[in-house]
Amino acid sequence: MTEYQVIIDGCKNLKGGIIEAFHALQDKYNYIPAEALREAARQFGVSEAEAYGVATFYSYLAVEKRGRYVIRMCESAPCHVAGADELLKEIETALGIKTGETTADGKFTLELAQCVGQCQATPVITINSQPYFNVTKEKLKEILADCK
Amino acid sequence: MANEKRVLLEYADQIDPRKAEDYIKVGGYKGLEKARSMNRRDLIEEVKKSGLRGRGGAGFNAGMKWSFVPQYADTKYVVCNFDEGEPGTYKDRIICEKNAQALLEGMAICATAIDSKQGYIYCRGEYPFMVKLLNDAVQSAKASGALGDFDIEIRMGAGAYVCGEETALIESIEGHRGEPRFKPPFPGVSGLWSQPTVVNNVETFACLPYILTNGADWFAGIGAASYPGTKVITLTGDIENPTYFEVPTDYLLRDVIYKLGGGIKDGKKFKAVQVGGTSGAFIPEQNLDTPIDFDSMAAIGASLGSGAVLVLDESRDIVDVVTRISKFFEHESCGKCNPCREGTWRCREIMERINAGKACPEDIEKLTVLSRVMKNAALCGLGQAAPIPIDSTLKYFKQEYSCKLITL
Amino acid sequence: MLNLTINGQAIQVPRGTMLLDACQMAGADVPTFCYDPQLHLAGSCRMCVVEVQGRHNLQASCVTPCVDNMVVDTESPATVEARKIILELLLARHNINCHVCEKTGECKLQDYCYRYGVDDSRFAGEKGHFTSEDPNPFIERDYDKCIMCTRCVRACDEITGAQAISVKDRGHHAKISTVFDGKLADSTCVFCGQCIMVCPVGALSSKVSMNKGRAYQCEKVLTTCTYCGTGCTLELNVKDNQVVGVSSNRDPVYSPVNQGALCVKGRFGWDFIHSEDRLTTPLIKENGQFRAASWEEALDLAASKLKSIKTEYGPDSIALFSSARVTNEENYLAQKMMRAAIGTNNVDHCARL
Amino acid sequence: MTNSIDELEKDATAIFLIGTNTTENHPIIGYKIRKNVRENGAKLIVADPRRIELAEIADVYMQFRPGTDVALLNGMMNVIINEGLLDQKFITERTEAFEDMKQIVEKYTPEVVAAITGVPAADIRKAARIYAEAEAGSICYAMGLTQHHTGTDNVKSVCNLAMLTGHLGRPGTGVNPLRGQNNVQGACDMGALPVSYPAYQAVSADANREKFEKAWGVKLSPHNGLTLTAAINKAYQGELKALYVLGENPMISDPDQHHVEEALDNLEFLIVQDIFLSETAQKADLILPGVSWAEKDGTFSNTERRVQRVRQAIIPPANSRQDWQILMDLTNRLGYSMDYGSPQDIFEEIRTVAPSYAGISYARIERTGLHWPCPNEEHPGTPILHIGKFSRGQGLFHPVEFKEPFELPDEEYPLILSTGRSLFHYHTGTMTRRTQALDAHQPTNEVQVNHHTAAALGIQDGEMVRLSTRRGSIELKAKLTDILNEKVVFTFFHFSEAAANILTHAEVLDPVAGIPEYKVCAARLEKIV
Repeated sequence: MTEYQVIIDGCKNLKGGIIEAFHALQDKYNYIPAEALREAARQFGVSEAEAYGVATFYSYLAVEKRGRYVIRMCESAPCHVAGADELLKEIETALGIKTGETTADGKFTLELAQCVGQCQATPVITINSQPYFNVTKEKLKEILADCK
Repeated sequence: MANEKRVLLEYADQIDPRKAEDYIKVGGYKGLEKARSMNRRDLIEEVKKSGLRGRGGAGFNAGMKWSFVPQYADTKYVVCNFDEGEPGTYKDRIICEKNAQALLEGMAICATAIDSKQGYIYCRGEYPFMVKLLNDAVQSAKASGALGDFDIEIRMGAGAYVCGEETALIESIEGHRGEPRFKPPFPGVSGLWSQPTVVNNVETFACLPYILTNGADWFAGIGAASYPGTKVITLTGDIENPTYFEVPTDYLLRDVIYKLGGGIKDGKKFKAVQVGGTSGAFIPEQNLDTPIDFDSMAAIGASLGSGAVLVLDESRDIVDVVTRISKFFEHESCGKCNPCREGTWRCREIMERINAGKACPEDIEKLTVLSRVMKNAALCGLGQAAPIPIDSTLKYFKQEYSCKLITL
Repeated sequence: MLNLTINGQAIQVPRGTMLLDACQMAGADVPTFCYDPQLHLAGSCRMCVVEVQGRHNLQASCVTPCVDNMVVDTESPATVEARKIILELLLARHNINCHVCEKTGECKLQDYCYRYGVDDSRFAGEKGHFTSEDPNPFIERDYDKCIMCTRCVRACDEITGAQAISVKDRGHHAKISTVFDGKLADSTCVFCGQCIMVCPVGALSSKVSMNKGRAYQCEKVLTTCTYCGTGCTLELNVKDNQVVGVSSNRDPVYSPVNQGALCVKGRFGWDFIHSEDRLTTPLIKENGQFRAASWEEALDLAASKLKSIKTEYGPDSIALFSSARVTNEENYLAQKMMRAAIGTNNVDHCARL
Repeated sequence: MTNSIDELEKDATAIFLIGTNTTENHPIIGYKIRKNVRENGAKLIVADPRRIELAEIADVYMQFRPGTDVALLNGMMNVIINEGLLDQKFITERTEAFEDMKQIVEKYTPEVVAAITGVPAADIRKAARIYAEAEAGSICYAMGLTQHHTGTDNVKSVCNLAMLTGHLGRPGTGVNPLRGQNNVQGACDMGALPVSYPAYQAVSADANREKFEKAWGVKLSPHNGLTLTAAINKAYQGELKALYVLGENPMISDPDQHHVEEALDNLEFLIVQDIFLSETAQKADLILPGVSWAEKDGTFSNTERRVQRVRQAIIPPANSRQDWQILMDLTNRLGYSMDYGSPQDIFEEIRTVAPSYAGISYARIERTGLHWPCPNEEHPGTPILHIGKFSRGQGLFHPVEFKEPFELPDEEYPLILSTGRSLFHYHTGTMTRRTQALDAHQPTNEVQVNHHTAAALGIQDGEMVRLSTRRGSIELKAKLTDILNEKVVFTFFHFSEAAANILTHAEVLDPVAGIPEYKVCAARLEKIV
């Protein structure tokens, strides 16, 4: 079995668990590779078209290759009033990419997120689902520097 | 904190939410024990009598919801909605972080009432660490024997606000696109895998152990009579204490902001408060002396909803905030029904136009009619609620819109 | 039985009846996009909303079960407003090129805009640009005309079972798509065209019929498919004595075998009729070359040859291969000719091949 | 079919497909079966050397060696008898000769059959149980079952299986041949057969002959005629002098093309009535241009015996003539008088001589076709045959022993070649090859070959290869696949430029039906260097 087959196999006993399989694949690859998506469709008995429909429905799932670090900037109202727009510009400048893009070295992908439920300490960004609180321009530099 | 009434969060940070034994030490799983000693009808009656209403958007009586589940079905499911996606809301996370076992006990009480053997917790994808915590908690509860033969599986969402809608959530657990189903049939009759299913959120379930332990009358006596109990609220925005509190439901909104919240940040003046998350109405100063309970809020055209409280100070541009909110709904519309899919898109376009100073008075009319049709005709609560922030600000803060319009 | 009042008219319906059906029984023409009697309900287009007394919101009648004593208005001001706004919203994203659209005349979007007097959209703004070049020879896909009713997705799944398409993305980015939004030919599509059959607008149409004639210009002739033995009913669309397309008759009374469903050959395999290769006159071979002949000459030749061979070698020296492709009547005549006129039972056809 | 198509969607709780690639060759029936499986949970058993589309959703898929149908079916019956899954009541009340069959089947244990067919014994058991235990079990088959020198045996075995389990005469049951061409059922019904008059009235029975002599006012031959394949052989031998081919294309459809060509060349006179200059028409001495189905009125009888209307939609081109008129005009010239004003007139006569059609009229099938037998105007038609009793009275078990296919692979020709149809083409391609969209989608023939077999031969996907048998060779594209096992290759017979029937043999036909063994011949595949 290939690596992704093993990953999918690990979720096979979860009834309807294709989304769990997608999560597991993303934990490994940061996105869902095409062949893995097809395999997951087979394993869960749904059509490939449907599996693709599912994968593209959820904003946390990606069917295109992303960077090793997926940075998501929360843009919901509480973060918005805490200066999310300005912070987003900072991140774009720091990485030299626009939202939705991946850095040339394949290290960072920048995305927007809706509320991540950490509104006690806005603005919030997440990197590979790990939240960072009260992010300021200064903090941002440290955070990015920590991404090896 | 003064004025709080902590029920769900009484032992916050004193017990390990993962550990059933910690919870048992402070009286946990007594409610379940009692529930199991009762016959099902009495149990449901007891929950009805407590007056517990869903701590989500609809505020439906929990016991009543359970009573719709047909007895004859072989398989029934208990599903916990832990997809709190309303921006500014994190109270279910707090309840789990502080008292996860109460959630499990609550689910088990529901399972006892409807005779279910399988539960699911649908945890939002933004909380992968909560999935770990809950898995540990379930394992511990199973090991302690407290849950008996009731199993709980944790499923993770993947970034779709609409999955907070119970039928979309069910679709998602089934591995589908999280598109809401039309109702009827309601999940109580045909839910997960077409079996009768009770869906409640974390906070609702977490109330149950205390209702059973202390009695329905005790619970019914807390807070507002028509919506008894406590409510965990989360404060965000221009507020001195941006944190969470548990308060009785007859607590005044003004007190939430000025007593618990410590007032407006940096000594500025109040402008508006949005309660219940992003789909909630904006409330002006004149309505602040309203208790936060479901019906009182409804009476001023607002909703308690998730209990999120977003405070805006005098310097805030309401139109800008609402424009941002309209972008949220455009992003989160599932796209299934026409009014919501197209409506949220056009709402955002018009709001952006207004916010950019490029709109004319007719655009306000367009927003008004669009809002009305979305509310009237959208398939699910998302599309129906999406225009509320626009509607409410057009009502109370029209001036802010008007001054951005091009007038000839 | 349940008692309802629909547009002031009292009506009784059996328990379990959906409101849309009740409205139709009461003579109310309720518009629909996503509803299809052969497919699972979606309840998503919201065109069929009606006002039900005592209910908070408008009710999508296709998915609302009738309840005793319902009082319903199918054209109340709120209902009409909702429908008009939905139409305006759909127009706002639609590629409005009705003048060249295949579906003009049988497009529900056109029909309802006409009915409700929606001539323009107040919500015109950004449009999607979905048009995907799909090089298959059968199905034209123009998703800039799609109204997302998902009937094609359901027909592909529920009627054909090919499951080639689904919805990708969400919100107004949502689009009908194959896996990875690729070409139909690279998917599980079998080109049955059931998606065209159910599409209420111009998003899906037949490439084979393109620019050959619009629905209202065509006479539809009900007949039975010429291909396999299933015996599907289809309608030949005829314009100026040319077959220009095939459509489905979905009424099980007329289409008892297939209820309108067809396969790729039935739906798209008709233009051989007008092939330049058609034989148009009798041909007689002389010195290894065919030459045109009159019917008189041809039939006389056939008769004289057969008669002389019969005389010389006996009737059993002649055989006929009749055909599994011609009609019963023709088969009957063919075998009767051999048996009664030639005097042999040497009649067979390719049943075994 | 003993039963109707709709029952496969609605009533059957288990469906056994053998030798039918239903979604490709009878798509609408295939779709209905798939819907029944997916939505109602009907069980599905697929037996086919190719892992066809429906095999993907089957409860059991049996990839058996081509030509071992009888062994496989006997094996299933062996399980059913040994495990007591038979329908004793049905056998006692409605059949005879059960003991004879039981005795033969006894030695076909799943293990013995596994060795013959290559299907694991467990799968044979599972399939047998599913079918036998079903509330309503339906068997469907097509040419995959019949195109063997043991075709008749294969069909008898299928009937044995259905009778053994009592899966006959009820909704959702039956023995259901899926007929390949639009009116193959009708052609048979109408007596386009060498052994019977319309409605299967045997020519060899005096009473029948007398009936038709009276009806037609002429003396008739008492001898059975030649089957199509026999006629070709007779022509080859010079005994058949004239042949009239009406809308058929034996050059492409008949086995061993070179043999057919020589046979046709041998004829003194060949008449072809067609709409195209087919490969056969090119051989003709006289071509009579008929009309297409869009240009004629009449009726077709589909595979479920439903008689339906065909309607003229357009006026035919130039100097072509209605096929029925050509036949009538010629018959009159032959000295036998015919006088019909329309196809409906002919149908009215059919009703008088074919009892199963007696109750059917154009008026009655104006909207919905009727299933024959329909003996009178009040009769609602018969979607399900054999309710209560068989037409012959008691159902007769025909014990059948397995016989190997005629031509087995050897060192020189190590592969088994099967031929069949594509979804996108029809029969000899005269129509579909002239349909732009269909031909654009699939313009060339291909040979389907297992990946491993191809790899061993150094063949890449899409590469041109040479496929040969003892009769000849064709060159075509290789299509690598995993739906076939390593020993079997498959090709289509629609393409005259790479005609499969150059390869097939006509040496041994089914002794009863005269059907050729298209599904098995020994073949060799080579890379073209």
